[in-house]
Amino acid sequence: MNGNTPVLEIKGLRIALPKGADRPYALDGLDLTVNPGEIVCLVGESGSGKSLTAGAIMRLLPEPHVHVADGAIRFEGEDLLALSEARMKAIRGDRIAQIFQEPMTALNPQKSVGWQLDEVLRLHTELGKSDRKARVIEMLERVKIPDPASAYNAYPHQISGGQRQRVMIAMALSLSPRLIIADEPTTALDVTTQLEILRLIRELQEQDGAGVLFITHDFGVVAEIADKVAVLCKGELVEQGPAQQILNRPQHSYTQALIAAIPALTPPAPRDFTGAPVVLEAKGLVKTFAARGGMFSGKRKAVKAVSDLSFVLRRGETLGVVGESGSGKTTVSRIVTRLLESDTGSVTVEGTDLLACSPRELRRMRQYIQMVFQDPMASLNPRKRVEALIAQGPIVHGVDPKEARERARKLLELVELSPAAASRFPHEFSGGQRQRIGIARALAMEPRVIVADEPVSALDVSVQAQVLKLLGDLRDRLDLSLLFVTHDLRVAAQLCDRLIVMQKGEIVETGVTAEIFADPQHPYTRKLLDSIPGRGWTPPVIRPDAA
Amino acid sequence: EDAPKHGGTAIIHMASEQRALNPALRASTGVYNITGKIMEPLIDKSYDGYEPVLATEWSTSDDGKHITVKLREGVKWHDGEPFTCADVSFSAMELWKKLLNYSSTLQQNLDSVDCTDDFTAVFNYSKPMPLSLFVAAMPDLGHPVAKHLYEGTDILKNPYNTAPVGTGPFKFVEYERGQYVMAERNPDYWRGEEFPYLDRIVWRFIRDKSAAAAALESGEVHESGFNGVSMSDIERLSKDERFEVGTMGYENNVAHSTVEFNHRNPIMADLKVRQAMYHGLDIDYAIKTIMRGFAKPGRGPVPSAGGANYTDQVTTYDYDPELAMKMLDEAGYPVKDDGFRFHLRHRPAPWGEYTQLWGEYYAQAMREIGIDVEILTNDAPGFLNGVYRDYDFDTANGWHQFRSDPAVSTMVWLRSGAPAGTPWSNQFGWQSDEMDTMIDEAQAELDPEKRAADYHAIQAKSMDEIPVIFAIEHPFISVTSTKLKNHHNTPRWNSSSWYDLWLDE
Amino acid sequence: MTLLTTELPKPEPHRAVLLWRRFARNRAALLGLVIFVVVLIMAATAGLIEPTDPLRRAGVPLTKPFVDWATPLGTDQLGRDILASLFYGARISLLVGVLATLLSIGIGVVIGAVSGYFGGWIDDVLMRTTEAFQTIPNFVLLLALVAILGSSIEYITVAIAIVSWTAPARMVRAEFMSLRGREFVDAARNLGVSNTAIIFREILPNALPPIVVYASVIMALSILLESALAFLGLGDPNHASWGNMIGQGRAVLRSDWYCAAIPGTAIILTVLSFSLLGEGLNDALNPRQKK
Amino acid sequence: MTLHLPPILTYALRRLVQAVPVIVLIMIGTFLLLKLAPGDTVDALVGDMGGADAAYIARLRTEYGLDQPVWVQLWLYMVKLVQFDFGWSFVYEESVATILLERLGTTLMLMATSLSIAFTVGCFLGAFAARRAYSLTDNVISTVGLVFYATPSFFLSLMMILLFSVQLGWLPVGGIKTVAGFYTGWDHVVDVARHLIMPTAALSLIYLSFYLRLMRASVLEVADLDFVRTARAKGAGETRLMVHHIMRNALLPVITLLGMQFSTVLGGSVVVETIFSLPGLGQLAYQSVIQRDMNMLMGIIFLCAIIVVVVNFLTDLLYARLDSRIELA
Ligand SMILES: Nc1ncnc2c1ncn2[C@@H]1O[C@H](COP(=O)(O)OP(=O)(O)OP(=O)(O)O)[C@@H](O)[C@H]1O
Ligand SMILES: Nc1ncnc2c1ncn2[C@@H]1O[C@H](COP(=O)(O)OP(=O)(O)OP(=O)(O)O)[C@@H](O)[C@H]1O
Ligand SMILES: [Mg+2]
Ligand SMILES: [Mg+2]
Repeated sequence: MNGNTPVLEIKGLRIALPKGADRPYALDGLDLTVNPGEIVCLVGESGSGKSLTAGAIMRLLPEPHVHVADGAIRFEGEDLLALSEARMKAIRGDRIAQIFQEPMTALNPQKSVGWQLDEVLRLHTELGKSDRKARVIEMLERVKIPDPASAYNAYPHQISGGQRQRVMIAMALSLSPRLIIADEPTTALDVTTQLEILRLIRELQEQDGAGVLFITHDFGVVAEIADKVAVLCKGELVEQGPAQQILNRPQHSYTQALIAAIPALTPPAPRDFTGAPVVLEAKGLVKTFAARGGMFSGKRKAVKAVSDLSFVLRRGETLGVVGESGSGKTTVSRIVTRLLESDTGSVTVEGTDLLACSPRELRRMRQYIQMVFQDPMASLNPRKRVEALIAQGPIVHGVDPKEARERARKLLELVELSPAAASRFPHEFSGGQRQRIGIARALAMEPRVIVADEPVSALDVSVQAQVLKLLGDLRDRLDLSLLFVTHDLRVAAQLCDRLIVMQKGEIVETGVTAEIFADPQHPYTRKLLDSIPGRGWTPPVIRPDAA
Repeated sequence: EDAPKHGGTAIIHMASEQRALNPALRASTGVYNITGKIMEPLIDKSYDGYEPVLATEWSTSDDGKHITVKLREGVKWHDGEPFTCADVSFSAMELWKKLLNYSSTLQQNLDSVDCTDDFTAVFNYSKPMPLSLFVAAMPDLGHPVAKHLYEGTDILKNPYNTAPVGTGPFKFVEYERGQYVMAERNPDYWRGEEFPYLDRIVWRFIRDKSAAAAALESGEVHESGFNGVSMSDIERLSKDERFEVGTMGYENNVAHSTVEFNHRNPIMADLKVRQAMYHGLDIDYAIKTIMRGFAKPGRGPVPSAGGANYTDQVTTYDYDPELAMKMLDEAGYPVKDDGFRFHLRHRPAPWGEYTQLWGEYYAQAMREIGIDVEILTNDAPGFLNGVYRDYDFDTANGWHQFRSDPAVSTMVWLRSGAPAGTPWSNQFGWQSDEMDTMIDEAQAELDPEKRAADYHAIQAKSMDEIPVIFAIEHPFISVTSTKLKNHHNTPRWNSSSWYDLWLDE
Repeated sequence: MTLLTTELPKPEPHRAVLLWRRFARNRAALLGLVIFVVVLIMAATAGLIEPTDPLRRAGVPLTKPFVDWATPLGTDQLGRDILASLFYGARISLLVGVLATLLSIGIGVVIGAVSGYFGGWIDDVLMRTTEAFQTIPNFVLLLALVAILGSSIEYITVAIAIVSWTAPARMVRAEFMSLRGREFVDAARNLGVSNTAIIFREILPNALPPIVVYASVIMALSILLESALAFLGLGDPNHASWGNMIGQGRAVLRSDWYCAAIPGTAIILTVLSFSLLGEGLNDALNPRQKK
Repeated sequence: MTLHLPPILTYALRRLVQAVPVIVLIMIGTFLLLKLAPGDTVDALVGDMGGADAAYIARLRTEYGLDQPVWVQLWLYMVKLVQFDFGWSFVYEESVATILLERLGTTLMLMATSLSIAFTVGCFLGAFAARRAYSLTDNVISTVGLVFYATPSFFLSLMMILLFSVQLGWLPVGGIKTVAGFYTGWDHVVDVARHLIMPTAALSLIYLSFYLRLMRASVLEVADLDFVRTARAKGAGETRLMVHHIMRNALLPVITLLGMQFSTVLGGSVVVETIFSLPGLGQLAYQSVIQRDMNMLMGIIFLCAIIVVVVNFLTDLLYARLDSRIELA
């Protein structure tokens, strides 16, 4: 193979969207080159056209609604757009392979891991059955799956998320493709797993010398893995260049703004709350879920989601709860707001034990402790207008409906939304705007405590930054206390005064954020901190006038 | 006509399934239709009069309290045991008197049956029993069972009730419930080697009338009796030369289509209203459309097939809606603001297509003369309860079969005193001591001529006072494949033994 | 270019407009709508252009269609005008369909909602009851109910509702089980909204689309059930219903086929229209199956 | 104490225990329901016979125990039922169990064949239509399916009889076998099959569209899932996608409904059995209702409940076989 021909060369690619879409072209004039042995990161916010680019290369766009309108895609010099479908089928999976974002859904739940890996070989090679099996096992070994022989027979649901993503990678790499397209392959994974997977991709790619088109929205990941970066904004390529250059000296204002929005890993200066009154005190919370067994087994293995958890939250303070997926963070937040009944323990707010309240008392108490949810779309009733959503709480608590609606409009202003938003439905907003509606709804109750469960994890970085800033501002202005649940340590670092680090339902470490970041005590905390993608890279401070 | 051929299987359509196959336990045409070929009565009816079957002679004592019946000798049950007087005596006392519907009333005064010898039975009554009534009842209510199979058993649960053993020309073979009953030739039949002609008879249960018509047309069944297919198909098939369609053979099974009044309702108790309603019914139209012409207007409780007991010298009510409305006005029921004189709740009997149509026609006709009729549809138990037990109706319609003698059939419509819940009885709240006396006298009258005169009087009175409207009398209709020969040659042919039926195939 | 997206995206067209667009994409559904509208018009105009009483004798019995212009579609066995019956029948069929559907959906929604929302023993009890109802063959249960209540059109409607509520109940329960875990429900609970309000104001409106689609199924089934009852002679003869017309027309099927065929076609078309409408609604209300 | 049964047995046991209250509920409900209806079996019998006198009627009622209070009747019935005694049918003059056994075969045969045909053909056509979603083919398939669904079953059955029996003379009008045909062995099988063709076809055609629509929707949904995209990216062709990836996943929700359908089809077969004179449970149930044949109806409902439990259990097993996410261990 000629080392000089790029594996992938995209020229003036333009992808048309159906009529009535928000813009005529999902992608407008993309130029991109991926050379052998090179990892090119395609970065951009949600909806910028990253996935469609991948689809266009694989020729798997949902045609005819979305189709390539113009441009050329050359794979090792061959024009992919001109190939017959049969030819294309032969190339897919063999010479171009793709890794998808969601390892849970990207594998067929009804077929064993081995079968699905085997399928690639069956489709593209003439190998016999036993040869194929040997190859599959070998691949599973390469992606470092423990006990490949038993993984061969396992079904996707029987292995962990990280392992599933390894299987996807094994599948993509089993025929040593020249081009690997990875569409957000680590977004759905825990930080610790993410790092392992990123390393694995890098390692395998170096061995085979393939070109990688790596799609991500996370500059941390870019810093971790990219050789070259291309930045997309609403379908337009705004900037392209070597990773170091883009990361540290972004030229385009959009890139600059994106990078500026990334939370720095330096926690705020510690504030002192020792004198402040305690607004919420949790004591001895325990929650055990009777996990459902298999259909016929009848076995019920209990999962201890939270065991003996206690903490206090003081007026004006932000307490972060961090930990890996499944460590019990959400469970804590739901117990504290009594959306979930805890097994034992107490949560004292305003001198009353929330967990011991009668349903009637509880409804009264709810005004003191409010929540902001993770998914801004899912947490807003799609059938209700914004005004009604915000005014609902106060109305339930006896405020005159007219007045409540009046107040709702004021709150919209407070969260920086135009009052025109009041009469719209949630789906008519962008993600960040929806989350602000969610915040307004919580604020409408004039609570003492706001519990926020991953309030920004579903948002783009730039939007994330705005929402975090808004939350911080409101906290300070209204003297609120915040219980802030997140898996993202960058986010935690930006907002939290103190942290609780959770692992498997238990607190492994707690303390002032800055101290934990500077000197983590528990090995688990250390591992978490080490796994933050791009931790070695400090986003450059971009002067405001550059924007 | 050709000489009869031996052999072949006749397949007969049955529209409903009676399940019990013992005519000594259940008096019903559905039962006779099958078991008539397997079990025989003492006496049957032919177009020439009463015909000896298992009985050869009958006579009565002067006081009418002892009836002597000579039995046929040399008759064998299908299991080979001889038929004797013991069987008759046992059947009469244990089944006919105790267990057989209708017969229990008839035989309520039967004290004992003595066997003077193996082939002479003497029926002893405590009150006079007219011989003509006894004889007229025998074809339907005079089937003996084999004593040796029933004695000492729980008669109602005896397995032979659904696997009958008789003396008839055909022996029971099998009963596939919901499908068919099969019987085969009895080689030892008492009428001699010659009979019967057929090898086999199969009764097929086909509930759906359209499917039954289709089965006739496709040659899957040979005969459908008792209006087993819809009137329109009957009319259609009557023009098809593969079939013979007619009312022959049902002279003993004539039915009346009735309109019944609940006399507890003061409006219905008003004779003038009833007369007006009679005038409002276009009987000829109904005969033409609903019955397709296979019927006659009714003339009271005895149908024209009732022989000497019948008369047409009675009051009749012509179709005259103007007159009807005038009479209703006079009776004090003028048309009110809602456009009606009064409202009636009507229960049509769920006995199939034509009682339903009748009900609807009745409602339609009443509306023409300003009476609003709401039809309440129910299934059979619901209907019987609503009419005969709860009296929850204003009018009803249905039909009632005439069983060769008025005393054992239609008189119950006029005689008062039946306990609540007795279907097909005078449960309409109409009570006339005079009528009761007339009925009782007619029943006990031993002289046939006087008896006939009594019934003529009853008929006339019922047409004057109209306790119920015997609107139409209609025999049943059969559709028969022309391949069947010697069919419908007795007045109760479907219930008879068919020993002379043959198949030309 | 600013990253601060405070300005609102341009408002979307009204929901109804969107629904209509999605609905209209399905040509079969449009056909369904057209038939449905025709039936509606027939039901609405019954009695206007036709004689007032469809049960009245209007002409010579069994007049064939297109022979006598007083009775354009002919007459049945009792001389009743088939066209008039057809129009009135549309009214009865729709009435039975709509009322039975509303009733059964009503029962189904309450039971399914309570069961799905509360779960636990309430769910157990209600679901066992639902299963019990489902285990009895629905048509047999219908017959038993009609045997008890009698065959008046009101009771038939109620009986049809009683045998039809289980499927919507299960569906509503499934919807509620998935919706009750959604964050907006937590949000409402967190605001102190009462259970009743959560069930009926928060969750139910979101669970409605599949219910609406299913309503078309029940509607279709109701009409078929009514006609099957009439076939067995258990219809209400006080009203001209299509079922009754077929039930009686069947007796003259071989000689005067139009008596059954005309109402039969009406039933087929109407039921078809409901089903097609349902498909269209499904496409419109369930944007996941887009295109 | 813990019992160590094979998991499938434990599961079966658990299902059985769950089914008991449902069945008890059904039995009591049915009993009381039928008691609410006007008239009893004696009325029905007398109606069938064409009348009887008062003494006869009263004697029958005593004989059948119908003169006792409802609760006593119910109690006596339940006591017998616990001993698996279904009682005596006064209408059929036969023990209920005997009659049920006679009818069960026909019904199971009819249901099993119609449901399997409706299921397989429906699923196949549904998948086929989904692959061409919104095309003319799809519209035609779906609409034709719906037309059959929209046709009242009696209408469809009668039309079939007219066409195939009367006009063409190809198939027998009704019944389960040629009476007095005395076929044995293979001929008997052929004969029965010929009799079942039309009723089976009628039932299948009606229920076909149900599966067709479900499968179509299910395939459309599955075809949108990520793993199908993965398979495409592997280079799998459309046929392979359909056979190996979409079908099995799309079948799952359809299968769950299979168990549920049984009692619906049994209800639907009332009419079809009546028209084709098939001695099945559907017709028997209808007759039992209008005859107020309490013991018989209770027996049928009990049997039906058992069948539904068993069928549901089997579909669960099938589901578990097909869905690898459900573990038998
Ligand atoms: N099948 C489709 N039909 C219509 N529009 C589509 C379709 N797929 C994508 N789009 C539109 O095309 C644009 C780009 O989509 P794409 O999926 O490429 O975004 P992305 O950059 O991958 O975003 P994300 O980070 O959220 O995955 C979006 O505006 C999207 O709404
Ligand atoms: N309703 C439930 N039933 C059974 N187990 C549950 C339930 N909810 C949570 N769990 C289990 O409890 C544990 C903690 O879950 P939790 O949702 O609190 O984790 P988390 O830290 O919020 O994770 P993530 O970052 O993925 O949101 C997990 O093992 C989870 O599987
Ligand atoms: Mg994407
Ligand atoms: Mg969580």
